[in-house]
Formats: sequence, structure tokens, C-alpha cells
Amino acid sequence: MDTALLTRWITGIAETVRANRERLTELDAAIGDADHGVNLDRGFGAAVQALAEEPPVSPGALLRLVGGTLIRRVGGASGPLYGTAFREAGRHLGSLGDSPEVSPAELARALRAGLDGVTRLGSAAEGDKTMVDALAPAVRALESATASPAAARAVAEEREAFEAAASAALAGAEATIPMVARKGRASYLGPRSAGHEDPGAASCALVFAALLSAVNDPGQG
Amino acid sequence: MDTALLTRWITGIAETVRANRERLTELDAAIGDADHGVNLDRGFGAAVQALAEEPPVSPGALLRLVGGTLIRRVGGASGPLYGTAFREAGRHLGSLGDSPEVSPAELARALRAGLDGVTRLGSAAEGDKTMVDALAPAVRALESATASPAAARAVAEEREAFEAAASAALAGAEATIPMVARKGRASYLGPRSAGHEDPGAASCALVFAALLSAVNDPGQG
Amino acid sequence: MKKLINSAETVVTDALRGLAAAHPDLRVDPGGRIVSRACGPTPGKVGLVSGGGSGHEPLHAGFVGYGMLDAACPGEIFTSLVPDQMVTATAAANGGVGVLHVVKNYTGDVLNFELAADLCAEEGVEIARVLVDDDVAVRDSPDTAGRRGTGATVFVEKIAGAAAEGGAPLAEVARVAREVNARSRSFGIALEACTTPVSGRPTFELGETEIELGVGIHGEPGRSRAAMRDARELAAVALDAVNEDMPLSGDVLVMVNGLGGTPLIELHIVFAEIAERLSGRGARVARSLVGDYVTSLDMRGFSVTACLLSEDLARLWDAPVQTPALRWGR
Amino acid sequence: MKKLINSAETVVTDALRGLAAAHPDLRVDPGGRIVSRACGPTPGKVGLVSGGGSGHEPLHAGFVGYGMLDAACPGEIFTSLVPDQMVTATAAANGGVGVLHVVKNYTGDVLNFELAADLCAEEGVEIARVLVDDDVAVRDSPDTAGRRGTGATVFVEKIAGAAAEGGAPLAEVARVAREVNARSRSFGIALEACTTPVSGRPTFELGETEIELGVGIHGEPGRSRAAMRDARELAAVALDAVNEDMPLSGDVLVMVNGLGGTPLIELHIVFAEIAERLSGRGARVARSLVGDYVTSLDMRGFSVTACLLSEDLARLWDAPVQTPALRWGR
Ligand SMILES: Nc1ncnc2c1ncn2[C@@H]1O[C@H](COP(=O)(O)OP(=O)(O)O)[C@@H](O)[C@H]1O
Ligand SMILES: Nc1ncnc2c1ncn2[C@@H]1O[C@H](COP(=O)(O)OP(=O)(O)O)[C@@H](O)[C@H]1O
Ligand SMILES: [Mg+2]
Ligand SMILES: [Mg+2]
Ligand SMILES: [Mg+2]
Ligand SMILES: [Mg+2]
Repeated sequence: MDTALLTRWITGIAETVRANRERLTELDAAIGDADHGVNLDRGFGAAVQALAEEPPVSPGALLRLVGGTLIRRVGGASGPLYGTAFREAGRHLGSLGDSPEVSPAELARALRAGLDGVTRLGSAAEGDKTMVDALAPAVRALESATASPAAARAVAEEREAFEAAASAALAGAEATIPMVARKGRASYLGPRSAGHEDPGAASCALVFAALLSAVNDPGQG
Repeated sequence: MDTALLTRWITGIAETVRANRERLTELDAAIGDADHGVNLDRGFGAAVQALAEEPPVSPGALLRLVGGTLIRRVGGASGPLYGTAFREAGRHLGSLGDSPEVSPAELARALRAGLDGVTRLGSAAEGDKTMVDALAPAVRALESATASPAAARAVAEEREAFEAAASAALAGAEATIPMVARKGRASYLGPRSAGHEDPGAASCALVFAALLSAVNDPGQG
Repeated sequence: MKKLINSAETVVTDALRGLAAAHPDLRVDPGGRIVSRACGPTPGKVGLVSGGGSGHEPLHAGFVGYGMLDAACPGEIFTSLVPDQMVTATAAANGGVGVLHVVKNYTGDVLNFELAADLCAEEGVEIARVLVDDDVAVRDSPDTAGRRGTGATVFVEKIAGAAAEGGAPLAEVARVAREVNARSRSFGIALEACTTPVSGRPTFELGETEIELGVGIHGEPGRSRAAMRDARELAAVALDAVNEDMPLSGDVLVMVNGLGGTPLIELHIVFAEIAERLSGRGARVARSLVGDYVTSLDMRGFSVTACLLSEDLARLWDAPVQTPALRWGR
Repeated sequence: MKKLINSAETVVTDALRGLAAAHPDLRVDPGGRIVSRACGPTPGKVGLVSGGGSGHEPLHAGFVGYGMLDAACPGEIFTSLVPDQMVTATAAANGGVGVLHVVKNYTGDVLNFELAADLCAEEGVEIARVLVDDDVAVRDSPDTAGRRGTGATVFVEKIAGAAAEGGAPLAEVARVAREVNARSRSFGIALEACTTPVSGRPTFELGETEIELGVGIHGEPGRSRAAMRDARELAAVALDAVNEDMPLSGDVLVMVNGLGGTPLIELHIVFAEIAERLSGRGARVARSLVGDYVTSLDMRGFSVTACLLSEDLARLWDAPVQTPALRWGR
């Protein structure tokens, strides 16, 4: 997996976030402050621009650039959190020497590092009704599907791995509906937060759906 | 006509203003500031109370008390104007010695003095879309119907005089609908003031309707 | 329409109770509807009194204090005060060298102040009167009651108040007040009408994309209906209306005034456009106020008031003032 | 929903342009979203910086000036600022003896300030932080993000600002700031939700006789929905919520704060009831603010903030302040 694929991924996130902007904002209006869609739209739009201005040479550098851009441009809770997720993932790849190609298994480990960064910063556990409820199962699915060394090679299985991650994220997001929020703005509502999908979890599902499409899409070159 | 009849008159005005409070305020909302009904309700309510607290000994004193109360309690444009109308009418009777009984002809001349006071203070002419457009024709009707010395005696004709005044006031009020206001708040609207009945003219019609009922109603004693 | 009130009948009294509790440096008579300086009249200083219907807060009571008014009397909502109030307020403001009545040009206010002035004169108080009529939405012609008094009232009360505080005699305070009024013009635009506590319904209905141009501060409909547009264009409409009536140049005192239901952030947006357009005209914003100063209950919208400053007027504007709503230099 | 804006995207920038035009004594960078004192940092004085999402005007930028903040950075509407802003603002506030970050307790604000503080520390600036969390509508428990920061922010910024102006070292300024927060509680009630420029629709819908109790300042729904009632009862609901969490007695600093779309006359009515109820409790209003200080765009409603004053805090409250939104003694 190279910078071209990851660039398609980030571009895909920007597109799907733009397309789902109103929906995400609606979700945030119900249990938050109605800006999540706008925040991410601003952030990933800026990330795509940053990638175009100075195309990074390695997946690690790319993820760090995206993370830094989100931190600098989004604000709110999701900015530092999504930003940390991408930045820590990039830093993990950096610690491995920033090779121009990474295997799905390596990406899985990088995203694990990103997840750890998110939980360290936001100290949310699964079940708290946050993006972690989509991010954690997605990372787990990707890890297990890429665990066997063989897996990394077969393209078919590779796809399955990202399909597994995408559906795990989606399932995780939907699972937040009955939850009572314990973190973030939604926690102010206490029991009233139940019955609504968490906007950050919903956007996280979009992130992994975009990853799957990037893997499936051969790209224009 | 004695203080009992005039007290019935003022009480009648208070009742009909209360009953038409919303309508008068509606009219004022269209071309003014939506308070005419409230203003007069407050004013004539206070007048009735004042009459109850210290029942005046003569029609003149009664009209002066009502006028003073309106000036002190109503505010707005209608307060000083209606107040002046009643006070000047009362002062006219005072200048004649404040007899305990006045003839319809004397009341007509008193109301003429009231009308003069209104036009002196507000400098509105007929056709300016104000209370004057109801008050002036009403006073003229009363004057002409009570002109002949005989008239003052025959009770039947007396009623006719007040019927004439009441319907002149009503016609005058309705005639304000097409007018473009040149005085008061409605004048701010210029041409936009046409098509609405003037609230002050409408309330003036109520005043003369109440006078007619007071004349017709024998009273409880 | 939900309002933070106890009853439509007690709105003014209840609000005055609150004003009293919030401002120990004011003497407030909620029943008599009189607000004056707690320290009483200043001997040898010309007194300044204003008043009018309530619903325009902070006008007038919020401008009672050092450097501005000595007393104010609020009437019922949108209903000009009654003469007795003015007489009492004038007494509370009388430092022995005359009292200036600041009267907004509305038939009701004019008539009641007139009756009041007669009564004050009978009591031997020297009275001068300044009529404020700055609203260019109304043509100043014999076919109207004349231009309305709106935003310029704040300028007149501040600047005349400074002159009085500075020891100017009644004639001079009145002259300055009239000069400020003569150099000031206003224009207001409503996005939504206000709702009076008694009627409970908006004084006029605007569609989702309609606005009211040249609106009055009593919920009176304005000059005309128009289509909603962006802040820059609305600022232009208001400023151009003012400029048409009184060409703007040199140093200008500008107020972008909220009508009661408009958040400050929107007023700053309008002010940015006003300032830009003014400098485009070779005039400049020498002094300014942005906020709610002459409101119309919960009306959404704004008004722009411009005053052509002279050096003297600028100096008087800068002079110390200490009131609930205007406060600087002290 | 009609708003006085040019576009949803430019609201914050346009408003900052207006703030700049209205206040020459502020240095405003509309693009960079930084507002600081035109005179720059005061050498040897502890700097005070705050910031957060826009839509709460005059908070925070309206409190930049002598005796209060040195710099503020507004984020997008309701979206906490980004770290770079804080770093720049901190530099603009740094008088060489440390800078206090005043942070309202929201996850977004906390996280972004945290990242910013690290960057500032890397640049060798001594940073202290005070978390403001006064809103009793939120239970302070591990099951929530903790109480929100609302009205007490004004008290913290004013009183800590006075301490800093008085020459107190960073540790002492931070201590005073935390003491003010510890002695302050707030509760808000919305009659109508606010509408963000981007979404264009109210963040929640209230029926003709419904109100939202314990509402947040970002259009977040509150603790519960209730039936509309009169000002006296609503004042009681808010004050009792505060009193339940922090029993009120002695000298109290009280703010009755408008949420953006509420006319001043209604706030005075609420304040009258608050003051009366307080004295019924043996407490007394020693100092007060009535007006729009921490708003939520055009939300209709009010919040009550109470702070138990000590003599020291009262003295610091009375100290001179000269900002766009708070100004006295100078
Ligand atoms: N402590 C936390 N840990 C992880 N995720 C969080 C935390 N707090 C909030 N979030 C996520 O952030 C989302 C809200 O993001 P956004 O609306 O952009 O920021 P804000 O709440 O500041 O307006 C929530 O839906 C939730 O998924
Ligand atoms: N100059 C005037 N002369 C005579 N009547 C007037 C004049 N100005 C106003 N009015 C009358 O007063 C009425 C309005 O009264 P009201 O609404 O109570 O006072 P305000 O206009 O101050 O709110 C108008 O409908 C008109 O009939
Ligand atoms: Mg949000
Ligand atoms: Mg009226
Ligand atoms: Mg009126
Ligand atoms: Mg937000």
C-alpha cells in the first residue's frame, strides 16, 4: 500500500464527509452542538489540499501530514482526536523507517497506534458512545484479518480484511445508538443521549468505508 | 341631563372600550403601535374609579375629572387628546356656572369646546385620519339636532339628536378607511396607511354610541 | 410568544424593580415610574430629563447617571409617559438653573411633554425642550407628524449631558442638544417584528425572506417591504438612506444599534460593512457604538445612526460618563 | 432564519472585522482569529488568554483590555479554537512572567488547549491553566465530561485579570482564578433554541409553551424539558438549581445573563425576582451584572451565575476594567 492509495483514501474521506455533512451535523444536533459535519468537512478538505501542495513521500509522512492538518484546522473535540489518530499512526510508521510501501498488517498496527493515541488523549473506553466505539472494532478486525503472514499477500484476502474493518466500524457506529454517552458533549444529556447514533462514530464508519473503496479502486495511476 | 346620566355614559364607554379592546389594538397594530385599546381601557377604567371615589356634583365637574384622569393615566397621543376633549367640555360648563342639569344643546356646545381643544392641541383637521374625523361630525350633528329651542324639550327628539351624533361618529370613523394619515403615528406610513380604519376615530364612535345608550337607558335610579 | 415576564400588566414595574436592585447608584420609584440619580439633583447644574414609552431599554433609564441624564420616566410599553411623571422627574433633576426636556418626536410624547412643561413652568422651573427627530424613514413634511426620534436620542443625551456636567447654562445645553440632533440621522431595518406583552402577537408579519425597511421603534411598520439580503447590502441600504438625507463626510460618530433580539456578533458584522462603506465615501468612523441602545422589545434587526462630529462635539462625547448602559472615563 | 451575515462561512471573520473597526484599542487579526490589546503585552505582568468557539459574544474578545484579558482567540461558531491560535495569542499576551490559560470545560476546548500548552511550553513560556466548570445542569461525575464552563468565565477573567494587573505572580493569579471558579455556579434556561448560520435551523425545537431547563451555550439540549411559566418561577428554578449545588449566603456576585435573543427589559424582570429570592435566603446581591455577556447566538432565554464573594474577591471585582464589554473605574 503506497502514498497513491492512501491519498485516494484521504480524498475519499473528504468526499464522503462532504456528501454526509448534513447527516453528521444532524446527528450532532441531536446530542451535541450541530457542527461535526462542518468540522470534518473543513478538516479533510484542508488535508486533501495539503497533500496536493506537498505530496508526501511515504505513507507515514502522509498520515502525519493529515493528522497535523486536522489538529490545526478542525478544532472541537474531533479535531485533536482524529488528528491524533492519523498522526500517531504516521509516527508508528515513522518509527519503522517510513518505507514507501506498507503492508495491510503494518497499516493495521499503525492504526492501532492511532487508536491508542485517541484513548490516551480522550480517555474514552468502548461503550462511552464515542468514535472509539467504531474505531476500536475496526482496528481489531483489520488486525485479525491481517494476522496470518500469508494474508498480507493474497489480494482477495486483503480486500476481505478491509471489508471486515469497514463493516466492524459500521456495526460499531450503529451500536452506539442505545448507549448513554459518558464522554464528550453528549454526556451532558445523560440518559437523554440514548437513542441517537454518535456523530463521531458515524464519521469513523465513513473513514473505514473510504479505506475499503480506496483499496478496491485501482486508481487512475 | 345630570351627573347620573353622564356617569352612565362614562361607565358605558369603559365597558364598550373593554369589550372592543382587542379590536382597537388590532386597528392600531395595522397603522400604529398596537396599544390604543389598552391605553383607553386603562384610562376609562381609571375614570370610572375616580367617579366612584368622589362623585362630582355637576356635569361640568364630572367631565373635568374624567378629562384630568385621562390625561394623568393614559399617556400616548390619545391620552392628552381625549383628556383635553373632556376637560375643555367640562371647563365650558364651568364657565356657565356648573349647573347640576344641562340640556342636550348645552352638552353639544360643551363638546364643541372639547373638539376645539383637541384641534388646538393636536392641530389635526378633518381628513387627516384621526379621532377628529369622528368627533367633528358627531358634534355638528348634535349641535344641529339640538339647535331649535323646542328640540331640547321633546324627549323623542332628544334621542334622535344623540342617534344622529352616534351615527355621524360611526360614519366618520368608517370614512377614515380610505384616508392617508397626515397626523399621528399612522402618518409615518404615508400611502400605506390607506385601507385601514383609524383606531382613534373608531374609539370615538364608541364614545358616542355609549352616550346614546346612556340617554336611552333610564338608569337604575 | 414566550416572554420572561410575570404579567403583561406588571412588565414595566417589575423591570424597574430589577433596575433598582442592579443599580444602587440610581433612585428608582417603580410605582411612580421615575428613575433618577441616587445623589439627587446637582445644585447649579442644568438638569436633563427624558422619558417615553418603555420597550426601548436601555433607553432612557439606562442613561441616568453622571455625564448624562439626571432623571428619566418610562411610560407603559410603547406608550409615552404621562405629564405627572415628567413633573416629578423634573423636580428630581432640578439643580436650580433650569431643566432640559429631551423629547423624541412622537405625537404622544410631544403632547404629554407639552402639558408637563406647562405644569413645571407654573411651579417656576425654567424648562427648555429639544425635539429629537432623526429617523429619515419618515419624510419631514406637513403631511406627516415629522421624522421620528430614534438613535440620535443617545447622542443628544450623552453630549448635552456632558455640556451640562461641564457647567454650561440651560440655553447653551439646549443649543448643543439641538445641534447634535441637527447633525444626526438614523435608519432602521427589521428582520422580524416585535411582540408586545399585551397583544402577544408580532405587530406585523414578515415572510421567511421578507424584511421591513425604515421600521420604527414601536413596532410600527416601516417605509416598505423588501427581500432579505446579506449584511453588506443591508448596511448599504441603511447607510445610503442616511447619506441621502444628510451627506456624510469627515469625522462621523456611528452607532450600529440592535433592536433587541439581534445577537452582538451580527451587529459587528453590520458595523464592519458600515465602516468600510463610510471610508469608501471619504468619511471616517471617528467614534462608534455597537450594541443594543435603543431597542424595540424583541425585534430582530438593526438601525444605523450617524452624527457629523465637530471638535467640540467629539470632546463632549469623550467626556466621562457613568450610567448603567454607557460608561467610560470614570 | 434571517441573519445579518454575508455568508455562513465568513461569520467569524466578518464579525472580527467589525470588532476591529469599533475598537481601536484592540489589535485584531480577523484571519488568524486573534484579538489582543493594541498596546501589546505588559512586561512583568502575568498574561491572561482565553478562547473558544464563537457565538458567545461578547465572550471572549469583548473582555480583552486593561484589567481583564490580554488576548482571546475565537474559534468557528460553537467550535473550540485550534492550538495554533492559542500559541499565537499566548505570545501576544506574554509579558515574560507566565501566561494563564482560561479554559471552559468542554472536551474540545480542553484537548485543543492541552495541545497548545505543550507547544507553548516547548517555546519556553510558563503556562498555568484554570478550568472553568460552573454549570450545575451537568452532574460532575466520571459518567460525564464534567460540568460545563459558562457564566463564571466572566467572573474568572475579570477577577484574575485584576489580580494580574495588580502584579500578582502566575501561581497567585491561577489560585485566584480557581477560587473564583470554585465559588461560582450557573444554570441556564432557554425559551427558544439558537440557530447556527450553517445549519439554518434551530438546534432543537420547543413548543409554544415548552422551555429547556439546564440548556448549554452551544445549543446543546439541556437537562429536561418543562412547561413555560412566569419570570418569578423561572428565576426560582434557576436560582434553586444553583443553591442546591452550592448553598448561597452572605455577599453574592450575581449575573443574570441574556442568551442573545432576550431583550434587556426581560432580564431586569428576572433579576428583580432573583434578588428578592436571594434576600429571602439571607444572602444579598453585593455586586451584579444584568445583560448579554455569555450568549448562544440568537437563543432566547437567560442564565444565572452566582459567586460567593470574599472581601478580596470583591475588591478585585471592583478594580478598574476597560474592555469593550466591561468597563468601570477608568
Ligand atoms: N473524550 C472523547 N474521546 C473520544 N471521542 C470523543 C470524545 N469526546 C468527543 N468525542 C467524539 O467527538 C465527537 C464530536 O465531535 P465534534 O462535534 O466535531 O466536536 P465538538 O463536540 O467539540 O463539537 C463525538 O461524537 C465523539 O464521537
Ligand atoms: N395630532 C392628532 N390629532 C388628533 N388625533 C390624533 C393625533 N395624533 C394621533 N391622534 C389619534 O390618536 C390615535 C392613537 O392613539 P394611541 O394609539 O392611544 O396613541 P399612540 O399613537 O401614542 O400610541 C390615532 O388613531 C388618532 O386617532
Ligand atoms: Mg459538535
Ligand atoms: Mg398606539
Ligand atoms: Mg403608543
Ligand atoms: Mg463544537
